[in-house]
Amino acid sequence: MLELNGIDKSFGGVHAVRNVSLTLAAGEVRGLIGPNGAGKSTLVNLISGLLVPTAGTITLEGQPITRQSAHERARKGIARTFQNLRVFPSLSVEQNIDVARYAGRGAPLPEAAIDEFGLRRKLTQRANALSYGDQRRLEIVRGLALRPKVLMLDEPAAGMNEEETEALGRALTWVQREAECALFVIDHDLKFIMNLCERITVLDMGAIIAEGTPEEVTKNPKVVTAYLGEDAGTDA
Amino acid sequence: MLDIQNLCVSHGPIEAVHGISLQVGAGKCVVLLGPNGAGKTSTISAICGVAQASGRIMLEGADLSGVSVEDRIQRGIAVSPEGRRIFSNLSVEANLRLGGGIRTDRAEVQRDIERWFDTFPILGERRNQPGGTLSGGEQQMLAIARALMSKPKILLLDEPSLGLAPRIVAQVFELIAQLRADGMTILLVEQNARQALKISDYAYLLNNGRIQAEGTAEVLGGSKDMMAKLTGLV
Amino acid sequence: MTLTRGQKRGVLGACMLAAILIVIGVLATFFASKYQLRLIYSAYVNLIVVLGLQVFMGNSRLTNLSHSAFMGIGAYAAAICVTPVAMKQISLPDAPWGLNTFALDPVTSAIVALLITGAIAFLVGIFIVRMTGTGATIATLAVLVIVHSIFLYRTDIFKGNQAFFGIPQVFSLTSIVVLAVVVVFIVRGFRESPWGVMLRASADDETGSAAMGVNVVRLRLIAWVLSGLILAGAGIAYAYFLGTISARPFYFNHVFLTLAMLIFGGMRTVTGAVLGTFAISFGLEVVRWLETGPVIVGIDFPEVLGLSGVMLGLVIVLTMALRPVGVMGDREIEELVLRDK
Amino acid sequence: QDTIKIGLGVPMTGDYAPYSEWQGARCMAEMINADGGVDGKMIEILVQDSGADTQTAISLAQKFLDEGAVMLGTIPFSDTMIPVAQIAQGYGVSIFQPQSTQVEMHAGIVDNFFTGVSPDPFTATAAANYALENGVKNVVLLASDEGGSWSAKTPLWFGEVIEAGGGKVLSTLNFSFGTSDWSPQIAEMRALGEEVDAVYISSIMPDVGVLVRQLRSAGIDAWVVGSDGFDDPSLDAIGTDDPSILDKVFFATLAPSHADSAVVQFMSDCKEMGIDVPGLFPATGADTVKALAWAVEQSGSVDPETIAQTIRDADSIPVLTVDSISFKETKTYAQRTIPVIGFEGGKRVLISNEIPENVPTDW
Amino acid sequence: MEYAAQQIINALSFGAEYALLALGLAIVFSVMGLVNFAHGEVIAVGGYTMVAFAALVTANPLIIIVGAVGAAALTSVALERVAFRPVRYADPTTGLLTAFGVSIVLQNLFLLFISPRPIAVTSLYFLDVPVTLFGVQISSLQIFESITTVVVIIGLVLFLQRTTLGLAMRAASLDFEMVRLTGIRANRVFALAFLISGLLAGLACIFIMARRGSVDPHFGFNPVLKAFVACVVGGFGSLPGAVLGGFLLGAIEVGMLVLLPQEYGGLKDAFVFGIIALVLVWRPDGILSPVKEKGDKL
Ligand SMILES: Nc1ncnc2c1ncn2[C@@H]1O[C@H](COP(=O)(O)OP(=O)(O)OP(=O)(O)O)[C@@H](O)[C@H]1O
Ligand SMILES: Nc1ncnc2c1ncn2[C@@H]1O[C@H](COP(=O)(O)OP(=O)(O)OP(=O)(O)O)[C@@H](O)[C@H]1O
Ligand SMILES: [Mg+2]
Ligand SMILES: [Mg+2]
Repeated sequence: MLELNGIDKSFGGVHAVRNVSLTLAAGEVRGLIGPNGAGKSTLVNLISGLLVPTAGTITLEGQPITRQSAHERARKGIARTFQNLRVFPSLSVEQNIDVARYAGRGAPLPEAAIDEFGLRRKLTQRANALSYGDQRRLEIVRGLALRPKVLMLDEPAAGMNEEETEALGRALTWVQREAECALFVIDHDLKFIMNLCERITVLDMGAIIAEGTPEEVTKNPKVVTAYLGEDAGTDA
Repeated sequence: MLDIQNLCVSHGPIEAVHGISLQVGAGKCVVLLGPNGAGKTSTISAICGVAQASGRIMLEGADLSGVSVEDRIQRGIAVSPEGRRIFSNLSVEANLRLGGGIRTDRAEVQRDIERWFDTFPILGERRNQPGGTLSGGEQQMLAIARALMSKPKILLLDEPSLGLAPRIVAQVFELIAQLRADGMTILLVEQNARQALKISDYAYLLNNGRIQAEGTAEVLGGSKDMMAKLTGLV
Repeated sequence: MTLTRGQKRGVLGACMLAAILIVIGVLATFFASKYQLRLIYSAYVNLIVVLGLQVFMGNSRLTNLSHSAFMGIGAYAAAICVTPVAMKQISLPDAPWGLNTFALDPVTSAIVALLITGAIAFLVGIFIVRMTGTGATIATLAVLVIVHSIFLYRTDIFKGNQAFFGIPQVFSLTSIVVLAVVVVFIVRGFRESPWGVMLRASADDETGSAAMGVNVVRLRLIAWVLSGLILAGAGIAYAYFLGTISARPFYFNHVFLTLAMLIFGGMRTVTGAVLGTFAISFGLEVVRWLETGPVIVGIDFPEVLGLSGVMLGLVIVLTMALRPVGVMGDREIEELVLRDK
Repeated sequence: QDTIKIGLGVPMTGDYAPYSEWQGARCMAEMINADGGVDGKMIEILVQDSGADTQTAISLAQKFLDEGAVMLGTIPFSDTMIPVAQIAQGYGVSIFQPQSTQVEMHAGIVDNFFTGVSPDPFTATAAANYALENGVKNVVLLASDEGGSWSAKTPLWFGEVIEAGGGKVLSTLNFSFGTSDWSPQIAEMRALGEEVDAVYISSIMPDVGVLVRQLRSAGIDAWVVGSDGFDDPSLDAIGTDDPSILDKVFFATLAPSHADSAVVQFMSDCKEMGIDVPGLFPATGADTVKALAWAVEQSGSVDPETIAQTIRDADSIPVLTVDSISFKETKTYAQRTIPVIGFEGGKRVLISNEIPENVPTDW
Repeated sequence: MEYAAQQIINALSFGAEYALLALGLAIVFSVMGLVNFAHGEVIAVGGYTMVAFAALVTANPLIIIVGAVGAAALTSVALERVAFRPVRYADPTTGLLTAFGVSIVLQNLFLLFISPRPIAVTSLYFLDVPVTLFGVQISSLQIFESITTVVVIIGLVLFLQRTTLGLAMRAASLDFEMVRLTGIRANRVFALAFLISGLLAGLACIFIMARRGSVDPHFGFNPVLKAFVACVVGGFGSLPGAVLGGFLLGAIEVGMLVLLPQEYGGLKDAFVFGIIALVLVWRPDGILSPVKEKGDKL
């Protein structure tokens, strides 16, 4: 459904993404891992249109979207959350969600998701009064209000403890089942990623170094040296 | 070294921490654990003097109440704050220089900067890039290094492993262990309870702004019950 | 179509503000002296200006310094259309394009003026809305200076710093109150409309909103043109009441005065705009009276003429220092009355 | 009615504060009142600050009318004076503006209006006549749209009279108010390739002072000729070190304000009474009061229409700034002598003072 | 030829003055994101100090100059303390409006307590004498001003790049509290920025007074407007940007005066601002700040 073909991105001297090709099937849950600075967030920026690739093409359901602006892509069904939180602080939680509804295809309020992510009681609160975790959850619900075909999550579990991470994992599984959209998840919490994702892509120095099921990937020696470290797995 | 008695911290009308007491002995590494919103960051902010607080905070026997933020830093506190707070318009190198801004030994500062570039090579590669364009993890490394540039007596780390790849997480914990071995006093806030307990001497468990449990890392880490509480897997 | 919670509240809030505006108007009609009536009229004109300013500034949070220019464009356009031919032959003998050979009725003139101002706002807006921060501020400043220069330069059309006179005085306090009420509904309606909500989101976080599908540039342009139209309305109301205009009232002094009104009340809300306008209009009047050294409860105040300028500046400084979001902050009038459950 | 009220809703703050007539009016009123008033009636000056804002000025006018003012002053710009006059008309009251030289108020839009001075074409002509007498042939005009016809048209009228007298306008250059560096314009003048005999500008201090100095620095020894904008004490100051810098400067203005003029005498009298009247423009307010007092005395009436009619019909009305003025032939502006002021050894001297005959008529 | 050289020199000298003014704005902006519209009134304070010194104390121009620069610097620091400290953390719009307010207050105080009319000071005329350089006539003031601007910009750039305090100044604009958390005394950082800005205002005041020879309440408005435009065109917050913007503005102004046909002369300002607007359309953040790709980064 979403296809990346030979995507390249450099910022001045920094070659952040190198020749990445990747296909995401409808409804798939894909993990993206890799060392810090590997280019994961950059890749998400490129897909969501916040950055324009130096080379390569991106297609959504066969249509090229490489040259489209971020808001056009969002309307076509590409939603995302941010590594550094970006809720709209002066709007209420409900209005935060409304923004995506209005801008997208006028979808109704995603009532079920609001309940699933525990935001029902906070709808009238201003977004900047929410705790960090709730802001993260709001970003996800907001993304869902776009009725996306693919939802990209940039480190959704960062700063959450194990219990919260598990709850998040359950909620995301629910999303995948109910919302019928593909998920593209970045995180450094391997346990979380492994439980959630069917397939995992590993990025290092901007290039894909491995792709496969969680088991395949964790056994890949390249991944071990670049990402996990020699004594990996003991904690995860 | 650091002795906190009956500390309350508020954000405007909301009180986040309700009278906690904790001690960090010289050369010790103490970890502060707890779920989101427990009041860990608020405690760190109060120690630095950037949050509205009551109660007593003593550093090396001297009361810090009424002491300005800058003076607290001059007295040997350094912090790697939540959210990293990199100076996004300054280069990586300038961020480090500013971290050592209160030092007067300029040549030594430059040498320390190079030392950090050896420890985190990716930072060295990005040394002239604006801090704001670094990836999340790179910024985290920079924040830790920047805090250490001032050669503090006591280091406050607020979730240093946040957003780091497992390999770097391991490296950061090694670094903390190394610092402790070199005699630095450390107050660590972590979500990654297991690893944090491994390198700490003592731990406090914070919840809803109150201390729920405390003890040596061995005791706390060893107890199955406690572990469950810590990681929230009850 | 069902209204969201915010929109229902918006209707309520707009009704409350409208009621206040009408009550002030009615009270004025019965109790105010002629002199006070004039002051109140000019407060209502400024109110429409401030509301026009709020539509753009409050929702997009870009500082606009060109609003008085658009007010001027509306005023001149209407004036040129509506002034009787005989009068124009005296005042604009050299007008090009046969501008002094026709006259329209006031309503048609107003519509023409709105169309012209809207078109100009649209053309200028295409450039402005792509900028951010201080760049946008300077660009609006440039618009102000350019429009003013043209007013001054084309004396054959605008009479420059001389008076453009002979405009039929067809407006009364009633007309301006009605206009202000309509504008309040438009402005509050915009704020709570999908466009308004999305625009406010983009002001909070441009990148974030773009990733949520918000076309920031288009929304800003809509708000900008709407703002231009409202400002033109204010200009028309100004011209139709005074009968004489010139380039002078549409320049820096007026820009700063109305800006002060908006920020004092709080630019993020419509209530703030209304409150700010009336508070500053009324406050300056009080100061002007105190300047003359009146006797209040037996105390003879000294005469200190010329204080109002200082006071205006102080109000701005103090508002910014004590409450940078203005008196109302993010709260609309109905939120003062209703409580969240 | 026991007092005669004059309402002055005038700019005490803002851009036009320097021109405001209220201090002079107030001082003159006190002088008259100290002498027992007019037919036993006191003159009361109602003053309030209009800033530079037209709407405020209009509502102040309304207020003063309701309080029974028989004469009004307001912001000296036609965009304010016209609506104020229109309102005042309903009360039979007239505006008396003691210093506004712009021409458009005399086009017949309103007739309950007096200005105590002659319009700009008169000052331009008086200056041009003196220039011609001194053999000026080639002139450069500096014009700006910013000050209305005063700064835009006055130079052209000057040029018209010069050309009628056999001279030539070499060039018309533009300027903005607030110019503190005239180098570009001066470079233009030098590039003309012809000797410039005089430069005419209708602008304000300190801009014109800078112009004089920079012209001299650049070695251009032309006459610098101007209008009432030159009439500020800070012009004299540029000759502090070297008075000769002012030798070839002269201007036509509202009224003589050299050392032993009536205006200067008046200012020092006021100072003794504890009222500060800082310059010619503020002093002109005395004319309003004197003209009004005279009309009340003549007609024995305080009815505003009678007062206006008396002023309009008089052959000669005594005022402060000149011996007398008359509106009989001119209706809305005063027929009066136009002083031309020059400098000798850095001191102001009155070099001519007559009513010019050859004034252009295209206004 | 000589005419062209003359006008080019004029453009450069206009530019040098605008650059000097713009630097005073840029230094404060780069520290606290504040567009200090009251900079003009700081310059005016310098001017009035000259008046007071010349009238009451001495005719010695050196003392008058030192007095004026000192007064401007003090005023600037005092304004930071009284008016701008409360809006330190605020967004640029809040700061801009505060500065407008301060500027209105000061102008009206001058008007009320000093005089609405210009007051002359001629003590500095001696700085402004004609000089002929390679057959082109210029004013000594133009030379002094250009040299001052060059020295100032080099000094400032070195200061901001090389010293810790300079780094802290740049960092403070984004995260003031974090600067404090590095132990650097933030109040000092701000006071220093305003002090430098005040000194620059004082220097600008000397040149303006040497040329104009008088001061009035609205003295500062034009210069600060020009400085503001120059800063934005060059790239706000960037010192080299301020200088470049100043020179560009000078060139545009002189160019329009010279090139516009006389009958369009009245539209000079319109053209100047029109060009400025076009520059901004091309480079929304100023010439020296090319549009950067930020992605999701801050
Ligand atoms: N706007 C930018 N300008 C310059 N360099 C950038 C920019 N954005 C990212 N980079 C660089 O590109 C590299 C990839 O950054 P990216 O944010 O994609 O990393 P990441 O894989 O998300 O890392 P992390 O896990 O630490 O968040 C980094 O080294 C970063 O410094
Ligand atoms: N600036 C603020 N304004 C209002 N409330 C705040 C603010 N900062 C924190 N709080 C509240 O104070 C409480 C404690 O917050 P704190 O940030 O100290 O928690 P924490 O333990 O660091 O959590 P986390 O693991 O999410 O970082 C929370 O309920 C939070 O909502
Ligand atoms: Mg990332
Ligand atoms: Mg925290």
